[in-house]
Amino acid sequence: MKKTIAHEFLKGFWEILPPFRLVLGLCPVLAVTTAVENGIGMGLSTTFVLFFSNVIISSIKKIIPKKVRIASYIIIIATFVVIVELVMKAYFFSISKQLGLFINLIVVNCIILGRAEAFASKNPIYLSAADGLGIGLGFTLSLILISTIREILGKGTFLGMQVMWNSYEPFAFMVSAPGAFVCLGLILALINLFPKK
Amino acid sequence: MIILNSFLMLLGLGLLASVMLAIASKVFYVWEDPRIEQVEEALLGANCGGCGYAGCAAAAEAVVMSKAEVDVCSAGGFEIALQVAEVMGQKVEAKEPDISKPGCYYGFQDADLKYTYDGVYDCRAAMLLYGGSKECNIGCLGLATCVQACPFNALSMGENNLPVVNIDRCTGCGICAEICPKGIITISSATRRVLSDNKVTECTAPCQRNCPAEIDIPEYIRQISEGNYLESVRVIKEKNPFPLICGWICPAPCEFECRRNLIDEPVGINALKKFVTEYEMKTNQRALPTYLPPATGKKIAIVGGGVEGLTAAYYLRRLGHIPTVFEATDKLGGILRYVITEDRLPRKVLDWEIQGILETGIEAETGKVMGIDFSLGVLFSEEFDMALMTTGGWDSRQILRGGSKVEETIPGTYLLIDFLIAASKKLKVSINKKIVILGGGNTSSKAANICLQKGAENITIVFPFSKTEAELKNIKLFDTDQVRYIFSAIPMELEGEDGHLKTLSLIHSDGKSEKLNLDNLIVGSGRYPEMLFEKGEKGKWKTVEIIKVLPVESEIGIFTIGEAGRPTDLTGVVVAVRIGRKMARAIHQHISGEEISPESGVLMDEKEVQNVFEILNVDQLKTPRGIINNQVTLSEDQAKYQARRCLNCGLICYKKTISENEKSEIPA
Amino acid sequence: MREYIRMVAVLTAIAAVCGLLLAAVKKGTEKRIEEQILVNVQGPALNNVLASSTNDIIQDREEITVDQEIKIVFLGKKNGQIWAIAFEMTAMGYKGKIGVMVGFDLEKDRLTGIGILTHQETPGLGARVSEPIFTNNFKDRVISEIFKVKKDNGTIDAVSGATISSRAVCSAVEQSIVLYSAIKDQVVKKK
Amino acid sequence: MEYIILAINAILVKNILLAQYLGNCPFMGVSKKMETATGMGMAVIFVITFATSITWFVHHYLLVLLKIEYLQTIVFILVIASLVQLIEMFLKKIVPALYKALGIFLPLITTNCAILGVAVLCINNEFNFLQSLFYALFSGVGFALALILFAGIRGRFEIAYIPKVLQDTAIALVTAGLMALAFYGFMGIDNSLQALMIK
Repeated sequence: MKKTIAHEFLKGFWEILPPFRLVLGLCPVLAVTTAVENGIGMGLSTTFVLFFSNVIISSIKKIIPKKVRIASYIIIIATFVVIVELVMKAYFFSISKQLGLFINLIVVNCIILGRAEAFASKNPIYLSAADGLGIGLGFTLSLILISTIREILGKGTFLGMQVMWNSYEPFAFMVSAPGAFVCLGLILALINLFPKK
Repeated sequence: MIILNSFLMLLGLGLLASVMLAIASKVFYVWEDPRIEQVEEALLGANCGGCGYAGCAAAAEAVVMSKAEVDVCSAGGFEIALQVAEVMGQKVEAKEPDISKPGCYYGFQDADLKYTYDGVYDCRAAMLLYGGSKECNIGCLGLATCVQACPFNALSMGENNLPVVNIDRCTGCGICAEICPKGIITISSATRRVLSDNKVTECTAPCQRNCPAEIDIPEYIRQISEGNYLESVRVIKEKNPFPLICGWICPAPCEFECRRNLIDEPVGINALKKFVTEYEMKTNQRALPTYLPPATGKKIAIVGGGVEGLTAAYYLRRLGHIPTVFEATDKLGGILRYVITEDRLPRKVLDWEIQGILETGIEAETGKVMGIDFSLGVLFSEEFDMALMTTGGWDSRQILRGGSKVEETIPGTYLLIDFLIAASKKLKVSINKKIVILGGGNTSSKAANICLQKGAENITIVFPFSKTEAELKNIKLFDTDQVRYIFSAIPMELEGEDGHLKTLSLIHSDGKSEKLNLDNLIVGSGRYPEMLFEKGEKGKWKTVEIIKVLPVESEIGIFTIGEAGRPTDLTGVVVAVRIGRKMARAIHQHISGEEISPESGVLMDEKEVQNVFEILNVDQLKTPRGIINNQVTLSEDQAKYQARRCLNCGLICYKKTISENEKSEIPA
Repeated sequence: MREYIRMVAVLTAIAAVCGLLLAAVKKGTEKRIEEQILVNVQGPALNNVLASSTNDIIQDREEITVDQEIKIVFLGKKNGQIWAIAFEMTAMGYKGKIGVMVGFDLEKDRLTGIGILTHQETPGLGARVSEPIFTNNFKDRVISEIFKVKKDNGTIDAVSGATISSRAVCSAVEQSIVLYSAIKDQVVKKK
Repeated sequence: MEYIILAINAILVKNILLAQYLGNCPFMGVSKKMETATGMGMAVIFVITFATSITWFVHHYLLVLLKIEYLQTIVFILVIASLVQLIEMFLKKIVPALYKALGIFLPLITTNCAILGVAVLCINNEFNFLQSLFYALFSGVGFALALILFAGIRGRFEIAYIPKVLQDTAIALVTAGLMALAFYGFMGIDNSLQALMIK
């Protein structure tokens, strides 16, 4: 099959939509989706790192010796994570505080290293960029989906605004750790109802 | 400042990490055989674990390390083995295919149930509830766990709620056998069946349980009813190479236990065997095994050309070894030839059967008496790897060729009875200095006396019982320095060199062992048990202990008669067949470097027939059995009628409905 | 050997380039991050304790050296006149440091109030020291009072079930009163 | 006493898998079989303790002194990655038996966020060296405990009837949720221990 930019970009939205199709990068999905705002922040940060690390790795893939491949990828990814961390702190302080540790942990999000190893190290720059962007945005969408459900049910709000009726008793389970697992599991089941293609 | 620090920090760290890794990859370098990766690529990659290794990578490593054969991947079969062999630069020969064989014949619609199961649809779950819904504790639960587990889609559920194997797809990987909570799926091939005994997890019919040779009786009857006569003979020959002879003279203990006894009269099981093997003889087409394994190149001498020796030779050949039979008389056949009369067993039947056995590739040397014409030392110098003695004893020798000579079948060893008779007849018996007498009660004292007179200096008498027991038995004990007694000890091993006996190892009841040097051994029994010798270095040889199926105290040691809890007495040819096959297995195990041991879960007591005391829903036939005796051969119609009468029993289940056309009258 | 040198060289080069890049980004965002922290962490508490000020409290901060340590002091102004100051003081709570912002009225020598900045106390127990019901204890108190919980013969109502956390806050306040006395003159001079 | 509370906290109350959302990829990935779960659990205990003690020193004696704490993430992950690779090579050469048992899990551990997470948490919580060491150890134990328990539960899926859409990861996540709920109960221990300390 011929690889096209459109295909590489779009596959991240359904075919291998993380974290549902690719069961990777679960930690941030579970941890930060208590509010939509955090979900968007996390998703876009990950997209940023994924995009740039894919581009850089794809462009220098030829000069990296095989043995220090993973170490090099990690340094490159970590660099972009630190940049995100600094920029978040400077311009989106409250979100950065909410996400806390999980900004640092983008560096060990298996999706990013996985794409670097599985895709960027083998494909030309333009495809890697499309792949990174597609998967990153797919990830962001998933995060928004989960966080919307969790925020509305768990807090009765959406992006901080009250959306449920006033007497709605927030279903606090949804914003707790067990709720995160159950919610993700049920959404996954829902997505499984529809075949991949 | 901060720029410099950051720069230096990461520079330093990058440098440190890479230098460290570079050094470490040098220091901790482990050479890996590149073939491991290649072999792994050749393997299926299903990581099924059917080979017994933890996944394909481990199996590949084992192959490269020469710990496993190139055909390690049972699931991949011959083609994968070829690819692996190519990587390893080895040749591979075709292997007999293993096929999964579910061991239950009655689905739950036909079986007696304890309760109706309506839980989780998985055998393993059903198993948790009182071992499943069937009365029969080894019945298939029919919930298709094996079907789901099969990685090759070779299993499906049949109409009668039993798994059905697609033979073309089955690779014999053994996953179904492992996952079945009842453990009733076996991996089966003709060779495996030759080597196996009836097991507690097998659905065995009462007749099969009572057959000393453990023939799969329901299967051969089924083949007859379908008209596959040669296939039927093949089934029988997996356990008995003398089916026609048995058809003539077997006492047929199977028929005593036939469940038809509870309705009318037993099925003519033996008559059917006679019919089908006579068909083989009349049409002169041998039912040869469908597969012969590659030759192992191991030569085995079998001393004694009777039923037992010939049976052992047949199965050794069947397992790929090279047996040679030595017979003292001019013709093979032993008791069958010299004791049983022509009208009970026509000689042409005997010759036909023996001929068939020899045709599989067995050499026979007749007219050679062990201990006179040749000895163990000679055999082992002629590059035999092992020797099996199936000579019987004094009685058979008396019958076959008179007792005018004293034979040292084993160098320096006499049977007590031979020794005493020889002494009374003043025949020549040579005795050296150091003598050991095994058992024999008061007659051993007699023998010791004779030895002393003949100039023996040092006599040891070994009894398996204690001194108090000896006193209770009124055994008169010597009181001289020349005679020493050892009580409560059992002989475990004989060693010799060339034509001489050297040592006898004993085991005491407290578990300690002792080695006696000796020149002569006098055995206090009338017959030799089956004994197995193997070649050592520089002309040395020793016995190999045969592990008994029932290891009770009195049945360990080398001089214990009977391999499997039944002595090789003269009760029936079928018993000798049984022992012969088991001896072949013991030799095969020993040659393959395995421990000689029975399989686990072997059915111990054949008589313990299932508690089925009445047969329901089966009508009596008007003339059930007809006239059956050893002289009569059934016609084809009569045979099919008899075969139809078989209830196809399992452990508990049996055919409960007989269709109308099966209720026919006995054909003329 | 060449392979190893290449390995080391590439990895080191990548690391060094990344180091430079990060240092540059850090340089560029440093100032803003510092301010963001002040606005977001100290800001709310400051606005509370120096409530009636009219100036930008975070911009009007001074570094004052006491016993060779630099202390950031926030100045509250009314009509251009400094009327109160506030600074952060920490004390060990149950699980970690509790950061307390303490405000002082320069004219009356009274506490204007306190606000809890950072803490890691147990939610529902120790964490309740940051609620107004506890912090209001300190509002408009004369600094010569003894700030101790009632268990220790003081006047402060401890949060029930969180005596350690309450004590920590009290001790932070006591410490800051000492510091206040020491730096008051410096601050007054400066204006 | 302090360490007992730390242990209870790290293993039960704030279990890194079930309450802190760390290390969930291997939690889903290797919990299908008991043996792999045990292997991974042991490997994590080993690496997490080792890595945390090293990163603690790196932080306090390099980053703080050079005032470049902001590089924490990149420095830590580099240290952890090299450490894991070093351990892997070391085991392969020196203790092949251990390598056989744990080796295949080591490459996975680099991207196990529990390792980096705990290393960073120890710095953020301003633990001293001993506290860090024990916290890391207990967190590893908590990880192994949850993973092995979960593998035990997951083993039962094989014979349970699970609707097609829920099969595999979906039901595993829901089950993990129920397990997390059970671990929530330990919150009470923490509170009562705290009350005990105050008295």
